[in-house]
Amino acid sequence: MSNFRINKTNFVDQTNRISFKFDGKTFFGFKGDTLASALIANGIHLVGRSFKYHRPRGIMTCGSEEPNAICQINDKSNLTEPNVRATEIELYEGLEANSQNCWPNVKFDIGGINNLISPFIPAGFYYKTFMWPKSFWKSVYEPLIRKTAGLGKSPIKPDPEIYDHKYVHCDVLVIGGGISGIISAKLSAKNNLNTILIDDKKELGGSTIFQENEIFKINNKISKDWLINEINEIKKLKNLQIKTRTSVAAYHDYNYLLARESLSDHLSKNEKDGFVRQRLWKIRAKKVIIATGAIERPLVFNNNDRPGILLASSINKYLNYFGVTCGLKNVIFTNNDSAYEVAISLNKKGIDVKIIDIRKRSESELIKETEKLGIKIFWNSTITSTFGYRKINSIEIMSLSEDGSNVIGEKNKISCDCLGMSGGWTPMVHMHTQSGGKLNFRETDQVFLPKEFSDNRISVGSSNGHFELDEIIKLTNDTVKKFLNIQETDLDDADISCSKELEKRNIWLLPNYISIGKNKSFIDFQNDSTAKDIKLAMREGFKSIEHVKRYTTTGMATDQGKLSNMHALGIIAETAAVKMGSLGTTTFRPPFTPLTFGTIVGRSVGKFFDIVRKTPMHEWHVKNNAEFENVGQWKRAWYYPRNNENMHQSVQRESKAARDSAGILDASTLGKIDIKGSDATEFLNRVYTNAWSKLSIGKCRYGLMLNEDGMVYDDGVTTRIDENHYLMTTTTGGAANVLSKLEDYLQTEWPELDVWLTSVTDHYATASICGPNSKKILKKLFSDIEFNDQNFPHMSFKNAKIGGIDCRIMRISFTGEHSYEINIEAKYGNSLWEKCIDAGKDFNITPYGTETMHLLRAEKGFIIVGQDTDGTMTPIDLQMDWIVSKKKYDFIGKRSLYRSDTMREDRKQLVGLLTDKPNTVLEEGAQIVHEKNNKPIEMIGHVTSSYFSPNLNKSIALAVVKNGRKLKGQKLLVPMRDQTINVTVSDFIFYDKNNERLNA
Amino acid sequence: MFLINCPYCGERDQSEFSSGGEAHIERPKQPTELSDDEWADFLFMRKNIKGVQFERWNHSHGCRKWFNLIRDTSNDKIHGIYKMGEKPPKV
Amino acid sequence: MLDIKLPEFEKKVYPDLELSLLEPSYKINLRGKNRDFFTKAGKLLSIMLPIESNTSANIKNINALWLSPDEWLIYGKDIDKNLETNLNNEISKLKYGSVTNVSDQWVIINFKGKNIFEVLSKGSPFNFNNFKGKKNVVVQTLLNHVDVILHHQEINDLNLFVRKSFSEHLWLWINDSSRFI
Amino acid sequence: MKNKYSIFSLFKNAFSGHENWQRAWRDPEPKKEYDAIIVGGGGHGLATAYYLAKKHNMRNIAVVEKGWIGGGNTGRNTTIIRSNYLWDASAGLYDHALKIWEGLSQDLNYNVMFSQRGVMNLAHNLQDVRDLKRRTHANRLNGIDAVWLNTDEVKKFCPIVNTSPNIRYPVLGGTLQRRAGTARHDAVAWGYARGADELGVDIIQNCEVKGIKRNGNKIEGIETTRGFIKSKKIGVVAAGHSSVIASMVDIRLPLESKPLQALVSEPVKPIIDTVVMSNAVHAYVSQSDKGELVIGAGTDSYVSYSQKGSHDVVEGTLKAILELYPIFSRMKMLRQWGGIVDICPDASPIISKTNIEGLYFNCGWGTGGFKATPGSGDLFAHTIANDEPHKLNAAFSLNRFVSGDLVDEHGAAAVAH
Repeated sequence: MSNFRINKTNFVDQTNRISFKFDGKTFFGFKGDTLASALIANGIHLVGRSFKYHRPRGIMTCGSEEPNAICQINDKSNLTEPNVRATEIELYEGLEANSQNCWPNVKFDIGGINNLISPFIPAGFYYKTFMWPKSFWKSVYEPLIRKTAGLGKSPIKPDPEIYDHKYVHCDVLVIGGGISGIISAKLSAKNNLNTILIDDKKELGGSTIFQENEIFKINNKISKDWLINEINEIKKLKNLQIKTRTSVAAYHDYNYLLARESLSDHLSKNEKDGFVRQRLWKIRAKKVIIATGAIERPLVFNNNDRPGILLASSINKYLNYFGVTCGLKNVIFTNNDSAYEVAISLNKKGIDVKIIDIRKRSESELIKETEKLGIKIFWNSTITSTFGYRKINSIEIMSLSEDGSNVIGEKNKISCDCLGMSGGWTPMVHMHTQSGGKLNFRETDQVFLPKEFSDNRISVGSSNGHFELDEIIKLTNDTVKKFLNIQETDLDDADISCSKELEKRNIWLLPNYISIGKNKSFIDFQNDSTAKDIKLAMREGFKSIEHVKRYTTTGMATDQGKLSNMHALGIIAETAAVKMGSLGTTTFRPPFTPLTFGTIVGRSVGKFFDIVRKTPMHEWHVKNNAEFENVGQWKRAWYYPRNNENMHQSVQRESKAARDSAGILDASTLGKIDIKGSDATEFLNRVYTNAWSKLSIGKCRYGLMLNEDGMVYDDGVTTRIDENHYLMTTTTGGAANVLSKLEDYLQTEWPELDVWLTSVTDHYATASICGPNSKKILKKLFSDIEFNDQNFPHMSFKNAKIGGIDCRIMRISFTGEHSYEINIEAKYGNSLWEKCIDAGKDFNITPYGTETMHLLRAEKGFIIVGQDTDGTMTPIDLQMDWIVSKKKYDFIGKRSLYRSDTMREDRKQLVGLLTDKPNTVLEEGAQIVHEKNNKPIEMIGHVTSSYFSPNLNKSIALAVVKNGRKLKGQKLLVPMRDQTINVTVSDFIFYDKNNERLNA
Repeated sequence: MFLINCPYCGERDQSEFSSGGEAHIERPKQPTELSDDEWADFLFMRKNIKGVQFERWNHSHGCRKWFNLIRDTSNDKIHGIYKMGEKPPKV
Repeated sequence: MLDIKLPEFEKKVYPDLELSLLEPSYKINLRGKNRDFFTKAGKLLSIMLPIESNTSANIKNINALWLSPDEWLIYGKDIDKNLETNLNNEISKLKYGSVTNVSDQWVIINFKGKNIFEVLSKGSPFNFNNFKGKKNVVVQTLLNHVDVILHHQEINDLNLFVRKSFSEHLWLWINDSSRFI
Repeated sequence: MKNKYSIFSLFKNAFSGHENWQRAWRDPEPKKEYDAIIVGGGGHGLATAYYLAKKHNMRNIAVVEKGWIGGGNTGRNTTIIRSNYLWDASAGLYDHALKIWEGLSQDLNYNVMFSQRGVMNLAHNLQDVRDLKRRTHANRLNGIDAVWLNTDEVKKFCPIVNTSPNIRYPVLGGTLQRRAGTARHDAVAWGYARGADELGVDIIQNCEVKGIKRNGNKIEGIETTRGFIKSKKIGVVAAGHSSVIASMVDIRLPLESKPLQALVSEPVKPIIDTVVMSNAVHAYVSQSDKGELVIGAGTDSYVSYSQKGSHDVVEGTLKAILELYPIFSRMKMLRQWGGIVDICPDASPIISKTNIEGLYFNCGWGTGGFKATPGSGDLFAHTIANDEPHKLNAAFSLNRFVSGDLVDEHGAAAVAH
């Protein structure tokens, strides 16, 4: 294989040979190569197939705008990645890359057939067909379409690598490490501003760093040498952070930017061990300087997509940066001066090159030098076709008519093995627009430019439309001075010499003697959309650029239209004969270049996906074989299986024990809010539905909290600790929301109230002991307290000490059993718990989890907010009229209870359900009907809670049923998929209606 | 992510705050005197302005104080911040 | 007797960073706004409560952190239990404000070393650029989506407060992040 | 008469280099007066016009759009279509739409690529299970196909879902509606536009409504950037901008317009051939015919018309995606965007008359409007033509906010989006 590495450069270490595989074949490159430069050095251009027509495609650029050279790397390993640009992969030992979207291989691809039938599959063809017969869509057509979907393959193994996040705050962020970025960063940092300079390449310098032409000089140094010197200087500045291999992905409001730093993608497997793969920088900058440069434009002509056709400037970079020539017989096709630098470079390295220029003539210095070197220039000419299947081998050129709308004269064939095209330059305004900046259109060279600068964001250099060296330096210097109000800089009187472009001519779609309908002038190379497609879309009435884009898929490929959007706009403008500036652009959406999911997520994967909250007794539960239930972010003991019981068996055992003797529950997760202040009582009157004024000190009361819409929001027991001191408990899930809701009312609606709220949820551990023997157990624990009903009645509390430690005992019950809750400082929670277990041994005290708690409270007909309510239940619906104070003038949600719908008598209401077969347990969520044969079938409610009660030895359920209050004793049906279950409406208190056990 | 200047703690990232919607919708002092329509108006109806809107924010992960904020909802620019009970500044 | 059970966070050392648990410690939440409140609190604590936002005051073993215009966190390794009782009697009982023991509501993790803010910056959007260089500064913010109070008492010596039930998770996260600063 | 789209017309045109295709719709100047004007050229608005013309024989009507048709939420959503809603009213509404979807391509002679690849909703905690089972039972009795899948069945139906019991919120099961799926969003707007245009409807783009003229309690027409247009009936289908239009007649609606974000990955070969939604671990994903993973993120909590959302929402969504699909860690986000969704307190839409004669509103679709497009258009057309709601949208009146008779789909088991 011929070697195209003809040149030694400082950027590629030709002593450090690296082997890699492409499509299974081993090649060699050097440290410093990209996959693309290494392939070209090996004479490989054909690297992929296009999305729609599967046309052979070659490397076209040297950067992130690459549309063709995208591959699957490290296929089949857990480090594989689809759609990676060969132009961005830094070569490392052992890299394996494969071309995509072709079968059996890139040289011979069956899909190529699409190219032959291309006349029948124009833009949007699928909207027009695949409709008959109807059934074929699902069975035949869509599967066919989906087969063609996609480029690379998704990984199928989990990702072993680590992604990191970091916030950073700076005074000035400079995006882009080219010449204007370097100038800006230096000015900023020297001005004592904490500055960050970001560039996506592995080193700074942009395209100037390999610019060798003597015409371009700064203070009498060739621009390249001058810049290298500057780079060395800024590296010494202490308040300048330089981040290379880092690309800014998104520019959000308030100067919040996201940048991906690539830390180990350039390393081989053994080198990268332990490294973070990528770090996402979350940057807050007081000011941002955008210096993202410009991208060269392709030209749009027939067969402009063959392997061996590149952007002219890329040929230059491969030559002078990587030391690789893309061809031995080159043709440069251009409409501007910049490509002449490429021709001169090639010529000076002794490589054959010709120039085709659509302009009529120009006399700039560059052109004079070109002519001096004897390089052949075809003026006023265009390419009408190119030839060569897997690589270009020749072109056909013709002259342009006066107005450029047509071709004239002889067809002239020129043989070549590489074609460089340059349609001018497009400033990278993505960051500017992402940040909300508007654009102006400049007619002379047809570019969109930042319209306005804000006081915390500017653009400089070619991203601001300055393409001549002297402009770039002078204007960057001036703009930055103004932006950061700097008085004088050493660039103020820099002496700059460069060539000036004198002539401009731009034709978005180059004319041809072959009708547009029949030629292939590509605009979006990856998505295969051509000038013809754009014209078709417009013919069909798609006028807006967004419509055309969506209809033809132009600009929607993985390069996000970096090379195609402007041409699409231009051709629309030319076709509709309107000013291009009037069309507006398509929106540039983040990210600037595709961003790995892993990078966006960072460390929040696996065990860090979400917070885990644990109670002080958590480890005890684990040691005692508990299964856990997720309740919000809490882990709660669900049940405690003994010698391989299933859940049902455990729950039956636990709930029996709780009723027969004693059970103990970890209730630490309940929300606890400490309420103090002289208006505490009034406050409770306003937030709860019931009245609190008469609650005496030392007593507890159950409260129900509504939303303003009248629907049940939360519930819990609140204890009056002292005259102006209450302890409120909330549901586990509701804790945070209740506190902030109450704070909201206090701060914004009732600022006159003297009330202080403090969360003590985590401060206390809570052990709840229930059952007929609970009293005996507490006696053992608290010998100094009298536990008789006179001294310590139900719904009251006492301060107590255990082992010298203060705690609070509430005699309250969620199970219907005689029961106590002990609150103690969390650090003693585990110890208290173990003491309770010891004290309870003789009474077979049984730890029970949330499932048993749910069963026990259901037997007793206590609701669980969120399970028996769903945001549509009022207290009346729950048959809790008793808790809604008629006397109180107002409380949260009261007014809503008196609306026409909330007052309806036949609303869904809480009832009990008993299955006719006592052993049949209803499914929670099952729907309830009167009559299942009417169509449509009327659903009158659903089962909210359902269990087999070991204490009643039958199945019980809570349900909400339309008009339920009036249906007691009635038979209803629960139609399941396989059977219909007969049920009878009952009272929803199944157990100990008269509270004998509570007061026992 | 916005940068919000908490009147108590200073400039902080948006993630420390939670939005409380349109400001200056006072809870009726005498709800029972209101017609169903008036109550529905208080409960549900919103200006939902495109443009300069007065809204409530809470520094929920900081000092937990509520305050008012003036924001142009068409471009999310913040034009002013003032404490609860204070008169809104001119914009 | 009841045994104390503290989170099992044994001291960890990373490059220029040392993490350790600062428990048990005494913590009291103070709320109030009127003059009597300030004078009483000042007298009993023998320091004026800091009124400048995001700052702290301290004397001997007692630290007072500003949390909001009407909320402070008082903490220290070995504070006399009577302090709470006195504050209660002189403030809560007399309705000048509220005094609440929150010793176990929060767990304190101490950070020492030059890399404190390198680690915190991985999970907190707060701008530490100025904070870094100051002592006796306080910030309430988020760290890996968890509410935290940060008390920078001395340069490169910081106490992090996290709610007890979150502490184990956050401790793991902090240690994970410290591996690759 | 438009030339019919078919494989034959494609062939015929191929030989003329596709230079003889007709416009899909005209670009008319607004007339002085119409019998009805639809404000908003999204899918819902165009569908409304189409059915007004087709089923109610109103031909002198116009759709006015301030930008380009289908440029709002129609072109920005994740194209999920399902009807497995909890409440009878919702189920009726969305299943009506689903039935129309099933024959839409043929009816419009435009392939909207309605793909019934199924939608699966996952349950991650015990309350999820209760809620989703409740919904499944209700669906079944309402004649809507929906089945409950246990964890193994979930795995079988979509093998790439991480059903390990060791993840933070393990998959405890899920529901599946097989008739549900996705469609090509742009095609829906374009298909309805082409169909309506053929029936004589004027589709007027770049025409922004600046004011609404009324005489007492009667509508007289709209002031637009292209002049005053007379009409006695105005149907507003302006999604995120509904409140803006309403304010022109001093109406306040129970709406908040919030940012909703979505994103797509780079295209890859087919890897997931259904739609999977999760509420507790908030993420939903499907794969487009082009191969892109289409991922819906959540809404922000604040009102905004900026069509941008906060990055935390995107980060949170991808977090959830990687929890459920760890293999996607090395996939890349290609494009991210935001829309403005108008959300009702009960997460149900409004298809309603107003107290102004001749003014109708169709809004409040929140995050889930796309799926309803055909049904919404059909029912709104009926409401406008008869000045009376159809029985299927009677429950979705503005009055429900006064009576309290809400259709609370998020209080109940509705899945966000």
